[in-house]
Amino acid sequence: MEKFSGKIWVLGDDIDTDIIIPTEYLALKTVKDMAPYAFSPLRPELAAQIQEGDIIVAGKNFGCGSSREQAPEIIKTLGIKCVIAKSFARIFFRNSINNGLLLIENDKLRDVVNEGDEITVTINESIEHNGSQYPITSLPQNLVDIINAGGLVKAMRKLNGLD
Amino acid sequence: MGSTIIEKIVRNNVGRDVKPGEIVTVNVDRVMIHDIFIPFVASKFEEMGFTKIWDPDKAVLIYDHLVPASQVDDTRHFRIGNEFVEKYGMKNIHRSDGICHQLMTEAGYVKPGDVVFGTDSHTTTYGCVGAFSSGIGYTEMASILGTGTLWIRVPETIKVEITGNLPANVMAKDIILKLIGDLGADGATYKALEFTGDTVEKMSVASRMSMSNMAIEAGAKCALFTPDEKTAEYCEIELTDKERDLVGDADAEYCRVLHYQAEDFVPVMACPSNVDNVKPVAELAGKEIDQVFIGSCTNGRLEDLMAAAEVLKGKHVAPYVKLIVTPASRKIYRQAVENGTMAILAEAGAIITHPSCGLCCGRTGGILTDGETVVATNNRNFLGRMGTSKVGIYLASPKSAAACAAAGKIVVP
Amino acid sequence: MGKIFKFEQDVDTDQIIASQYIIYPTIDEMKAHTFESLDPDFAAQVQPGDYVVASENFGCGSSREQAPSVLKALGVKAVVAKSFARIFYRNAINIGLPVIVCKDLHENVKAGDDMELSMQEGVVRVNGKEYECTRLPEYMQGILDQGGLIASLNKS
Amino acid sequence: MGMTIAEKIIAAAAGAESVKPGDIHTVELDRLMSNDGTTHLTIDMYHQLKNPHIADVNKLVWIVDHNVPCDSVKTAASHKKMRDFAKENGIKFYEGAGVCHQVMIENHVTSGELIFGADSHTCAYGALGAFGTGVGCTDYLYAMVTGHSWLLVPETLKFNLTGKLKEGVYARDLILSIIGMIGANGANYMAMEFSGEGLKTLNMSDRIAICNLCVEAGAKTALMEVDEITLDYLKAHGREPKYSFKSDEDAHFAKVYDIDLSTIKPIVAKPHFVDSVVDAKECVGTHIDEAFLGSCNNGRLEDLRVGAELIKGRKVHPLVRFLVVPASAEVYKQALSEGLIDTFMEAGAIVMNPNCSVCWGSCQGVIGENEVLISTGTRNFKGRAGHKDSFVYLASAATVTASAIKGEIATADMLE
Repeated sequence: MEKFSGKIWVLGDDIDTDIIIPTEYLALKTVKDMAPYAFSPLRPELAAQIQEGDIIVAGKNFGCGSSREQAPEIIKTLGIKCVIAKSFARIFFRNSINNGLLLIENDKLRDVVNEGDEITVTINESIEHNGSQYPITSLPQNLVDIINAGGLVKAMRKLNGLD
Repeated sequence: MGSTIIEKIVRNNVGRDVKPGEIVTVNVDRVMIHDIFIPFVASKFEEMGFTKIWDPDKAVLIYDHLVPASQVDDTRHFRIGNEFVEKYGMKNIHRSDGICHQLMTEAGYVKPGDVVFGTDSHTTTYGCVGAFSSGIGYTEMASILGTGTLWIRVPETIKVEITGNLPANVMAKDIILKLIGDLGADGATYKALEFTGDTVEKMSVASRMSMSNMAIEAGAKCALFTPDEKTAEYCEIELTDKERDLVGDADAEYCRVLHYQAEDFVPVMACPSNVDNVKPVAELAGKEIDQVFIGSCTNGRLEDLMAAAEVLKGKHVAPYVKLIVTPASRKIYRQAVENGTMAILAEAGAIITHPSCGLCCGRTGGILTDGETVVATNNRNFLGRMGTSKVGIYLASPKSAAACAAAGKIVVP
Repeated sequence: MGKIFKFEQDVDTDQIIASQYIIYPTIDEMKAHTFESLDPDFAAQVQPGDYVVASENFGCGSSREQAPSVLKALGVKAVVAKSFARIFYRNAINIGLPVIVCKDLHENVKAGDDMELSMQEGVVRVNGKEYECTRLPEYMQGILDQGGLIASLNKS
Repeated sequence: MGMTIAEKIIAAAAGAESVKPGDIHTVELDRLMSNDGTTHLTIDMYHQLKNPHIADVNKLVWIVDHNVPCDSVKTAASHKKMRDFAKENGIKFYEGAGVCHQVMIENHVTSGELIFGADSHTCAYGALGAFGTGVGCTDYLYAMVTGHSWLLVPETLKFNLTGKLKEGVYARDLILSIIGMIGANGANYMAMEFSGEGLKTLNMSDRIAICNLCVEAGAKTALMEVDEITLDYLKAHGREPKYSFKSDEDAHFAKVYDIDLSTIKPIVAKPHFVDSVVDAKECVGTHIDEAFLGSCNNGRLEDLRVGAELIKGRKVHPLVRFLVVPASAEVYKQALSEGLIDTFMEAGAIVMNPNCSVCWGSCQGVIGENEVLISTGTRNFKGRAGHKDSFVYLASAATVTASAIKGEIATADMLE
C-alpha cells in the first residue's frame, strides 16, 4: 500500500468554500492565480506557508457551501497531499476525488494533533501519529482508481485511449 | 427488511438490492447544465477525449443565471453553449424560459424514480416528484455526458413526518426553514430526507418543491416525496406500480425520524447570515426593511405569486421600499398574467422582471449595499450573497415577504 | 507647455467615460477609464497640463457631467476642438474646464506635439505656429474666472 | 419682431418682454428632473456647499431608472444615497416606475414650462410644448439651490411637416431621417420646432419619439405647437397647460425645412453614429444577436402594439435574445391588460421591468464582443450597449420586431 508522511496544518469545523476561496477571487483567470488567496478570510498567511506534501487536518463539515470546483483544485495546487477531516460536505468530497485530491475521514485525529506535527498515512489502512495508529475506512476501488489516475479528466482520457 | 425511497430508486436503477454506505454505479436518466458552468463542462468534456454525448436527448442546457446578461462577458457563455448544443446534437435547450430547476420538472424532463444530476447544488429539487436528484461539479458532469453513468454512495435516510393542518399564515417554506434550523447546516450531510405524513400529502407539488429545493441547506444529498396523484397530474403521466411503490416501507431502516405537528408551525425567517439561524417572525417584527424579493427556484411559482398578490391586493408597497418579483418560469409568468396575479402585483408597485435566477444568484436583480435589509423568498442568505457583507438577508415565505413589503418592516403575515 | 492627445470628430460621451463607470461613487474611481475604448492608455499617460485636441462635435451624446469631470480630474488643461456639443460645453464651463473652439488647429497638429494655450490672448502655440481661438462669451468667461458655477454659489 | 416658441418660453421664464437668439438670460425654472446616472454626484457637491439648501423642493423630481433592478454594490450605494436624500428632504421620488422622461411626461410636465433635466433626452418634453433641456449635475445643483439658471437663447430650426406617414412607417423613421439629413451636430445649440398640418397626424407617442431624439442632432431643445392632441393628453392626465405658445408669423428661424411625411421610408441608423442613416432595405440580412424594443424613445404602448401585432402567432428566432422593456409601469399595466405582454412572452421574448435597460447599456441585456444589437433605443455609439467592439443598429419597433423574428435585420413587409 502507498505510504507517505507530511507536516500538518490544523483547521476547525465548517471550513466553507467561501473560506477556501472567496468569491471575489473566483474571477481570476487560473487556479494558480487564485491559490495565494486560499483560506484568506481565516488565515491570510497560510497559503504562503504551505509546502509541497503537507497535510490538512480539520474538523467536521469541511468544504460545505457551493459547488465551486475551484475549492479542491486550489488546495491541490498549493501542494497539499491530502485533507483529513472529521467529515466532508458532499459536493466538495466528490469534486476533490475528481480532481485527484485525496480526502480521508477520521473523527479522532483532529483532537489529538498539534499544528506542525508529522503524520504518516498508509492509504486505505491507517494514519500514524506519535506512535498511535488511527484506522481509515478504505475508499472503494473505483475512487482509488480516479485518484491514482490523477483525477477524473485523466481517468476519462485513459478510458478513451488517449493517454 | 424494508427499504426507504432512495434505496428503492437505486435498486430499480442498478437491478439489485442496495444498502446505505454501499458505492454503486447508476445509469443516469437525465442531466441538467446551466449557463454559468457550460463553458467548463464543454472544455472538460473535450479534454477527456469524448466525441459524442452518450444520449443527447437526456441532456438539458438551461440559461438562467445570466438572463438577461448584466456584464459584457456573460454572452460568451451563451455562445459556447450554443456551439456545444450544435456540435453534439442536443435538442433540449432553454435560452430564456426560466430557472433550471423549475423547467426540469415543469417541462417534463424529470419523472418519478428517475436518477438525475445537475451542475447546481439545488438540484435536490426534483425529489418533489419522487426523483433522486443531486448537485455535482462540472468535471463529473463532463464524464456523465461521455459515459451516462456516475458512482454514488447510497445514503442513509432521515424520515420527516408531518401530520395535521397548517395554520393559514404558514407555508411550506416555513416548514423547511424550521427543519433546517433544527437539523443544522450539516445535519443531513450525505443523507436523504424523506417527507411523509398527511400534511405533505395535502401539499401541492409546488410546495413540495420549495422543501426539496432547500434540503441542500442542511447538507442533504436528496429530498424525496412519494409520487401520488398530484405528482401524476403535474408530470402529465399515469403512475406505474413501480412509481407508486416509491414509498418508505414501514420496516425500512432510518438513521433518524423526526415528527412535527402541522398546527405547531409559525411563520419563520432565516436570519443573517446562515440558513439554519431560524427565528419566528414574531420575534423579528418591527425591523425596518429596504427591499423585498419574491422569486427563485425556491419560491417563484404561481402559488407563491398568488399568495403574495392576496396579501398585496388593494395595497401598495411601502414608500422607499422596493418589491422585486421574478417568476420562476415563462409558463408561470403567463399563468400569473392570465389569472390576474400580475395585474395585482403591478398595481401594488412591484418591479416585475423576466423569469430568471435574478437576485438569488447575486449578480444583478436588486443588489444592495451596506446597512440595507432585504426580506427574500430564495434559499441562501450567506454573507455577501446579495451585495456587500453588511447587507442583512432574511429568508421568508412569499406570504411573509409580501406582508413586509406592504408594511416596510418585518411583520407577521 | 503640455502634450497633445488627439481625437477625431463626434467623440461622444460614452467614449469619454462609458456607462458602466459613471455610476461609480466618485470621479476619482472613474477617471482611470477615461477614453477606454478609443485610447486605453490615455488615463495612464496623460499628465497634468496636457491638452485634448479634437475635430467637430466633441462631447456629443449624454448630459453626463462625468465626461468633463474625468478630464479635469486627470489634469487636462483644456479641450480644444473645432466645435463642441452643447451640454458638454456647458458642463465643462460649469466645472471650470476650459473648452476652446479653434477651427484650424486639428489638421495641423499630431498626437504628442507640445502645445501652449493663452486664454487671455485667445491663441494656442504649437510647433512654432500660432492659431487663433474663438473667445468665450463674457458671461461664460465670468463663470470660468470664478472657478466654476459652484464657486459662485459659495461666494453669494 | 415675432418670437418662436423657444423664445417665448424663455422670455416668460426670464420675465422679459422679448428675447432674441444669442442673448443670455437668467431664467426661473419650473421643474428639475434628475436620475440615478448623476444624482449621487449632485448630492456630494451639495454637501460641500457653504450654505446647502433647496430653493423649492416641489420643483424637484428624482427618478431611479438607469440600473433597475440594481446590478452592483457600487450602483446600490449610489441609489441608497439618492433615496436617503430624497426621503430626508421630501423630494418627489420614483424607483422602478419607468424611464425618467416617460414618468415625467405622464405625471409632471405641462405646456409652456421650462425644465432642466440631468439627462440629455430631456428635450422629449417638447412633445407637450415644454422647453426641456439636458444639463449636467453642476448646472442641476445650481438650479436646485437657487431656483434659476442662465440660458443662452437658441436659434430655432423649423420643421414644417406636411402629409402623412405611410403604413409601416413610424415617427422614429421620420426623426432618424431628419437627423441623417441635418447631421449629428446639425442643430447644435439650437431649438428644433415642429409644426404644420403633418403634425396633426402624429399622436402623442409619435411626438415624444420625435422630440426625444432631437439631442442626437445636437439640439438644445425640441418643441411642438400645442394643439388639441396636446390638450387632450394633458386633460386625460389631470393637468392644465401653463402657456400654449405658437411661434409668431414673423418669428425668425435660422432655417425652415419642409418635410412631406409621405416620402419617409423605414430607416436604419448604422453603427456607430445616429446620423449614419440608410434605407432599412440596405441593412436587410445583417446578422443580429439581440433585439431591443423599449426606451424613452420607443417603449410606449403604441410601440408595443406594433411589435405585438407583428409577433403574434410567430416566434422569436431561437438564437436571438429579444428584450421587450415597457417605458413605464403605466405602460406595462396597460400592455398587460391589452394582452401585449402575454403575446411577447408567448413568442419567446424576454420581458423586463420598466427601466432604461440596454439603451443605457451598463447592466441589462449587455452585448458581448463582436455582437450585434438592433434597437429602438436612443443611441448607437461605439460600446453603448456593452463590449467596446460591438455594434448597434437603430430602427423602428416594426423593423426591430421583424428582425427578432428573422434572426437578421428585416423589415416588417418581409414577414410571411
